[in-house]
Amino acid sequence: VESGRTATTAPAEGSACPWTPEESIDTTARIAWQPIPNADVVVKDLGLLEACMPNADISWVQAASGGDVVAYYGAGEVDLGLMGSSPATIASSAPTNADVDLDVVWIHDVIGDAESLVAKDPAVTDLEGLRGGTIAVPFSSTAHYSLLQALLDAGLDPDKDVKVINLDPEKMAGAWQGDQIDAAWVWDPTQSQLIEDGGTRILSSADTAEAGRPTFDVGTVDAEFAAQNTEFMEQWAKVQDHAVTMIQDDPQTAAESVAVVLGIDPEDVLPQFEGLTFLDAATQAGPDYLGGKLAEDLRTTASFLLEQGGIDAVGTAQDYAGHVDAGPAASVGR
Amino acid sequence: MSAVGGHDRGIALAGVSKSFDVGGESLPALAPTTLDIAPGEFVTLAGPSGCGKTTLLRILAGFTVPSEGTVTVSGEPVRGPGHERGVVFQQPTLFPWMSVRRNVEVGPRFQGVPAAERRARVDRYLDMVGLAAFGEHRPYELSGGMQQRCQIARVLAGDPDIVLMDEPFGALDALTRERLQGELLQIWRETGKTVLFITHSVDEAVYLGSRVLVMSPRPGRIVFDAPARFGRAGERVPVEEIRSLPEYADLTSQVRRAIHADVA
Amino acid sequence: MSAVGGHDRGIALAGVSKSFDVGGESLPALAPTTLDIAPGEFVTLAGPSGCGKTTLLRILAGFTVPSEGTVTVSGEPVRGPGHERGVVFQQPTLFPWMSVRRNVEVGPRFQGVPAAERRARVDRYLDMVGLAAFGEHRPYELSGGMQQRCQIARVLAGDPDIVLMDEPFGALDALTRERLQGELLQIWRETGKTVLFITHSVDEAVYLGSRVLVMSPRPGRIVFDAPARFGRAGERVPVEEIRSLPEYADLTSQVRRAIHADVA
Amino acid sequence: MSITSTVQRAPAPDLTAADTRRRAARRTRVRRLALHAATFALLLATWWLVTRTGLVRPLFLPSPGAVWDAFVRANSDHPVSAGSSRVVRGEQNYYLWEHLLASLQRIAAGVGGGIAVGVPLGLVMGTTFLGTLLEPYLNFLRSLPPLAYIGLLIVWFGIGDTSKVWLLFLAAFPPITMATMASVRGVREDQVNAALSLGARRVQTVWAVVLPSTLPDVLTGIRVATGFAWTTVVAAEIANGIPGIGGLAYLAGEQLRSDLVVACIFVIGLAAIVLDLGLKSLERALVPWRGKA
Amino acid sequence: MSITSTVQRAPAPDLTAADTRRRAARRTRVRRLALHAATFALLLATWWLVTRTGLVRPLFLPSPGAVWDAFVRANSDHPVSAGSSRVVRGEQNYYLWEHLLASLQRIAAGVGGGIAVGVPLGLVMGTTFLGTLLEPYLNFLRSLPPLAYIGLLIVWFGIGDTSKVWLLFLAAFPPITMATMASVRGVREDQVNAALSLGARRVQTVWAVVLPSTLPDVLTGIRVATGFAWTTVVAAEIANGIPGIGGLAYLAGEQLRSDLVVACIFVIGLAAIVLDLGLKSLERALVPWRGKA
Ligand SMILES: Nc1ncnc2c1ncn2[C@@H]1O[C@H](COP(=O)(O)OP(=O)(O)OP(=O)(O)O)[C@@H](O)[C@H]1O
Ligand SMILES: Nc1ncnc2c1ncn2[C@@H]1O[C@H](COP(=O)(O)OP(=O)(O)OP(=O)(O)O)[C@@H](O)[C@H]1O
Ligand SMILES: [Mg+2]
Ligand SMILES: [Mg+2]
Repeated sequence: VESGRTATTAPAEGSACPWTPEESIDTTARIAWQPIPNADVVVKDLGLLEACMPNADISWVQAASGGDVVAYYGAGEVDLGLMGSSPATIASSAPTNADVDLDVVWIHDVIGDAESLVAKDPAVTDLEGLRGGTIAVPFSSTAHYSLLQALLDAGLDPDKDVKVINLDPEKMAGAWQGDQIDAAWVWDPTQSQLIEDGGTRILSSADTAEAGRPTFDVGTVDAEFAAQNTEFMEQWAKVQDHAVTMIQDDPQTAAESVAVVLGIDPEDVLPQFEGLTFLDAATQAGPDYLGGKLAEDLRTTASFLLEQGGIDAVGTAQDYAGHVDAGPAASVGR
Repeated sequence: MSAVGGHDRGIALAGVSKSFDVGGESLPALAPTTLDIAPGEFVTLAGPSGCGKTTLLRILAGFTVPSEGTVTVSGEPVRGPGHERGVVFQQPTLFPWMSVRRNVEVGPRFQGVPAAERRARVDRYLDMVGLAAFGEHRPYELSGGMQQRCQIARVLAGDPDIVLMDEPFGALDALTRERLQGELLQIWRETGKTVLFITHSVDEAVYLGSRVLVMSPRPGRIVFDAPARFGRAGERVPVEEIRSLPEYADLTSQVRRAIHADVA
Repeated sequence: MSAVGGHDRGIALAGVSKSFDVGGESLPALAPTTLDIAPGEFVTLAGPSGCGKTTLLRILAGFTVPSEGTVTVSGEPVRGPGHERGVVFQQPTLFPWMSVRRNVEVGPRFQGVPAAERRARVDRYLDMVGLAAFGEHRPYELSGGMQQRCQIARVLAGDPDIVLMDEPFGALDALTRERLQGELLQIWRETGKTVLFITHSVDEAVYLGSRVLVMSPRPGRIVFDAPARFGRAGERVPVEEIRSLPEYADLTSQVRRAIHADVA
Repeated sequence: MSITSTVQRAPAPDLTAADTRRRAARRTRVRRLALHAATFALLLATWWLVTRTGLVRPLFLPSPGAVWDAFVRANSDHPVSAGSSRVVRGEQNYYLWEHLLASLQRIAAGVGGGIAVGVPLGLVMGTTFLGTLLEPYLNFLRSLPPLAYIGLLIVWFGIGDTSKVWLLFLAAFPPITMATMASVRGVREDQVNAALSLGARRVQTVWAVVLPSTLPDVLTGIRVATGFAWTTVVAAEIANGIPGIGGLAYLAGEQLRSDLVVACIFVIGLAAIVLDLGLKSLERALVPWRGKA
Repeated sequence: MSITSTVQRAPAPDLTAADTRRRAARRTRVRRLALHAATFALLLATWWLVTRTGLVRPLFLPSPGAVWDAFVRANSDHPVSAGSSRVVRGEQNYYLWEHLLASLQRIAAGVGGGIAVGVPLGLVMGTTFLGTLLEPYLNFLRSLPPLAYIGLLIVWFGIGDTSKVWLLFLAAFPPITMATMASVRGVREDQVNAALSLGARRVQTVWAVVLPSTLPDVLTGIRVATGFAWTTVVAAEIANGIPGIGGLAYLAGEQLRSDLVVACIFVIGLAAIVLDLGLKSLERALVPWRGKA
């Protein structure tokens, strides 16, 4: 059995390029993707990149975490990739920035209610109520970052006042049922599962974002690749933008694509869209995101990660600005 | 169970035969054999190499199931090995993970003999086979003949009613052999054990046996079956005198002729 | 290499001794022994069980390194086993993963003998030991005596210059034994191989050997060393006649006395 | 060796004429099959009952029916959801059997390499001084968690099949080497001596004596290694492992689709059973002397 | 058995008086140590060179110096980052050796359970009809990826040590069972026959014959199983695995801290080597007859 089969049995609606395909681009691009319900998997499912750049050689590499994607970059195995803002920060800071040179060129989504803190005891309504309890979270994820931020903001010491343990989402339901954990900061489908099992959402990444600690899923590209393939990057951003618009305008169809890739029911995808904020290219390119503030957010994240032992030093503001490139997003409107 | 003749206390083979499957073919090793051995008999068995002697012995021991026929010991059908039938294997089968002493002790231990008696028995039989100084050796540190002697001690220490011996003295020098022949005869005379003794030495067969059997070449049949009385007499009469008896020479040449008969 | 006497073509043991380590103690098995065997000699070796015969043979074979002394064969020091020294083990060491035929064929195969000759040799020796019908059997499907015969065929098929045999006929009936004795003598006479032959049968030692050795009990020393000529004469004179020669009886009783000497 | 059958085993082949024997053999086979079927049915019933009575939630142990549905779905073209016009092939664009086949190919390559390297290496290590020298490194290697070094493999061999096969190879070859090495130490010295006396060169004794007499243990080592390769297949296929039954199981687990996870587990387990049966019958055919000499 | 030493091995113990022998033994030991040291130094130098010349990026293979620093750091109280006033203990609030100890305890419990269950089960399966009946299920079990069933273990046994020990147990017991079962088939029938003729009951033959003669293979099985347990320790400790060297390695990997990952790998590997040396010397002491009979 050969790998990399992309053609689906029945071509989905909308899998044709919405504009005149760019035949001149013959880039070879290897794209790392993760099973997250956003426009990236819609692009992958509909084969839009392939359709819009028929002469480009595009392959999709599935990764299990943002850390994996960084490692793939380091190994020279991928050119573009999706990762959370935490791995993106690590990749932009010492010592990892010596091994990889990435630019953040896209914000696939701003994490809102998609990642949230679900408490088991209905009486618990805020973090204070979890004092002395056990909170599960997948370490080194955006959720981990959000949880620790929220704890600090609430004046709780993550090492003393609560017990924060590392647990993969798919193991949380079991620990939950066995009363082993009091709360979990997690994404879907586990989040919905826990809420269905009687949990209550007491905080979400939307709240931490409001408190100035936003988390994202970002699109990254190898800096050298981006420099050499500007046309490809522009086309890529255009396609991403198209998919974002599709989620906003025709969520039903987009959900079907996501469902196909994730192997779940389209009905379950729609609520997951709700928890994420999707930004069109123009918004992304603006000063609130790629155009300015994102670099600051990365730096904020970095100072936090320094305390957690993920990085060696926090770079200067320019360092992080140098790892953000609004160019492709800005080009979409033109 | 009711006594059918005297058979119910001895060994009875009825129409016992054995064929082996080799590469799909069935090769007869033992022709249908009927044989009764009364309790207390010392049966010696001779015959050409490969004629089925060991096969017969293994059937009695319960190691091999006959292709046909039934075997009973003391009226009970033989279903497998049992402690009332001790076996001296043709090729020494000692346990390399035990010392010589422990090897000899293993039978009494299985049977739950108290420690003191166990020790006494082991000492006695180790001494008898001349291995008293080798108790702490491992079997693979013994010479071939010593391994054979150790095996004999092991079986005798287990005190079985029936002793099945497959060329037990084959690897021994004449002197050791004669001494052990004497010891074995004395044990037999004192305890009344039933013995089946396979040997290639016609002289040994005639000298030891109270009954001498000869088997034909493969598939083995019993072609000669005669009583003898030299072993029992040996208690009072010196060995040399027995060997010079005319009956002795007579039986010896009869046995020799029986062995050679089918070959020639 | 220059000839030092005749030794450089035969076997020479100089001050060879062997002690085994058992439980930290060093037990002597072979006392310092000096022995020269000329090419073409048929040396028979007898001695009480456990006296060190096998140890001596294994040293010659290169399986065991002597504790002291040197062993040379054809002037070369012995450093390990070699195809010029074939060994018939005391306990049959056949390869269970090969058929009997393949077992016999394995020596010529190792030595790169062409297929046709290999086949001829195998047929000849299987026939000689009476196993022609058992070529497709596995070794564990043979009786004890048959395994021993297979081993003899295997060694002879390898055509070694020196044949080291450890009680090769021990598990054979008298008739088979006599036949194989004759065959072995004939091969020896025809090829002039050097033979070392361990046996517990004084008669066999005297009948076969061109030189008869006797060892003392452990630690073994050679206590008797005499020439004999009955094996060579056997070519023309019938066996019965040889056995009735007065010299034969004389040597036999000398050997017997030598074996018994240290014991009594 | 079987204690209870030391004696009972014999009659079947020897007792009577060929056809009686064959009939008896068929009878045992039928009886054994029946026993297997009964055990299996019992387990299935227990499973069904446990899920039916709600003792374990479907999230953790889905019902047999649900697993069967997932299995069928994964092997067919089906609409992405009831009523949807979008038809997809199996799961992740491959049928389940294609996922299985992809993993089987990797396992075959990994275990094959493990045999090709492990057996000679075990022989060399068991017979020469290289054993003492290399053994610590072998032990080091065989204790390393695949999750810890898969990154390095990806650097060296890319994220394609090569790095996965390497991972499976690194899982498979140490047990084979170990088994061979340990077994070489159990080869009877006199059998090697016999071969040498018959004119074998050292290398020939390996072919003629060491290999055949270590064969049973080596085969057991290969069976253990194959099992081990199966357990590693998910770890190997976490990263970019589609098609691949392990990769599929991982993705399904991430989405809490326990019915599909259990279906994958079953397929993995059944494939492993079949593979192992094959290896076992190979062993029986190749090593008839086991327990006899 | 060692081909080259069939003959050469003997002289050391037999050649001369006790002290010459002892001196010779010491000489071989010294020479062997030197060889080991040389090999190790060579590997270290290669590693250093490879990282120094930038052949492999530090992300995947950090330099020996960096690894040593991470090791020291993980074993001491140190500020959370250069210049910070916040001092933390080791990594994740435990020293590295505490992580190791925690994992060792779990492995001891898992492998101990594996021996306690695997050996008797292997004996029963090797000697009775239960073998044919249960073997498919054993094969099923031993092919299952831990990642696939750890969720169920958590449901049943929680996220504490119990579920981790169970996982390690499930990794360790199948190879032990397999090795025992395969070895039982190789027990010489006549040795069982001999024991039975001496009055042993079936159970006694197990103690007197089957166990001792399978001992070498069982020990090899235990060694293989311990190696498996080590490779599984990361998978076992992914969920709530602190303290635990596998859990630490996983977290460090997620944070892309390859120096700490490699330090953990080294500690795991060294611990495994030491453990295996112990098991091997146990084997040598318990099975002196290997290769002789
Ligand atoms: N396991 C077996 N499989 C096949 N054939 C066998 C088996 N055991 C014995 N035989 C055959 O049965 C015949 C008789 O063998 P048995 O061992 O009884 O002979 P024996 O009289 O004891 O000979 P020996 O004096 O040489 O020991 C032989 O031809 C042998 O080949
Ligand atoms: N591997 C060994 N370890 C310790 N002692 C041994 C070893 N091999 C032989 N011996 C001892 O050496 C002595 C001589 O043994 P050897 O096998 O040479 O005797 P043998 O003359 O061949 O006897 P037999 O006629 O019984 O075969 C014996 O006492 C034996 O216990
Ligand atoms: Mg026999
Ligand atoms: Mg001997």
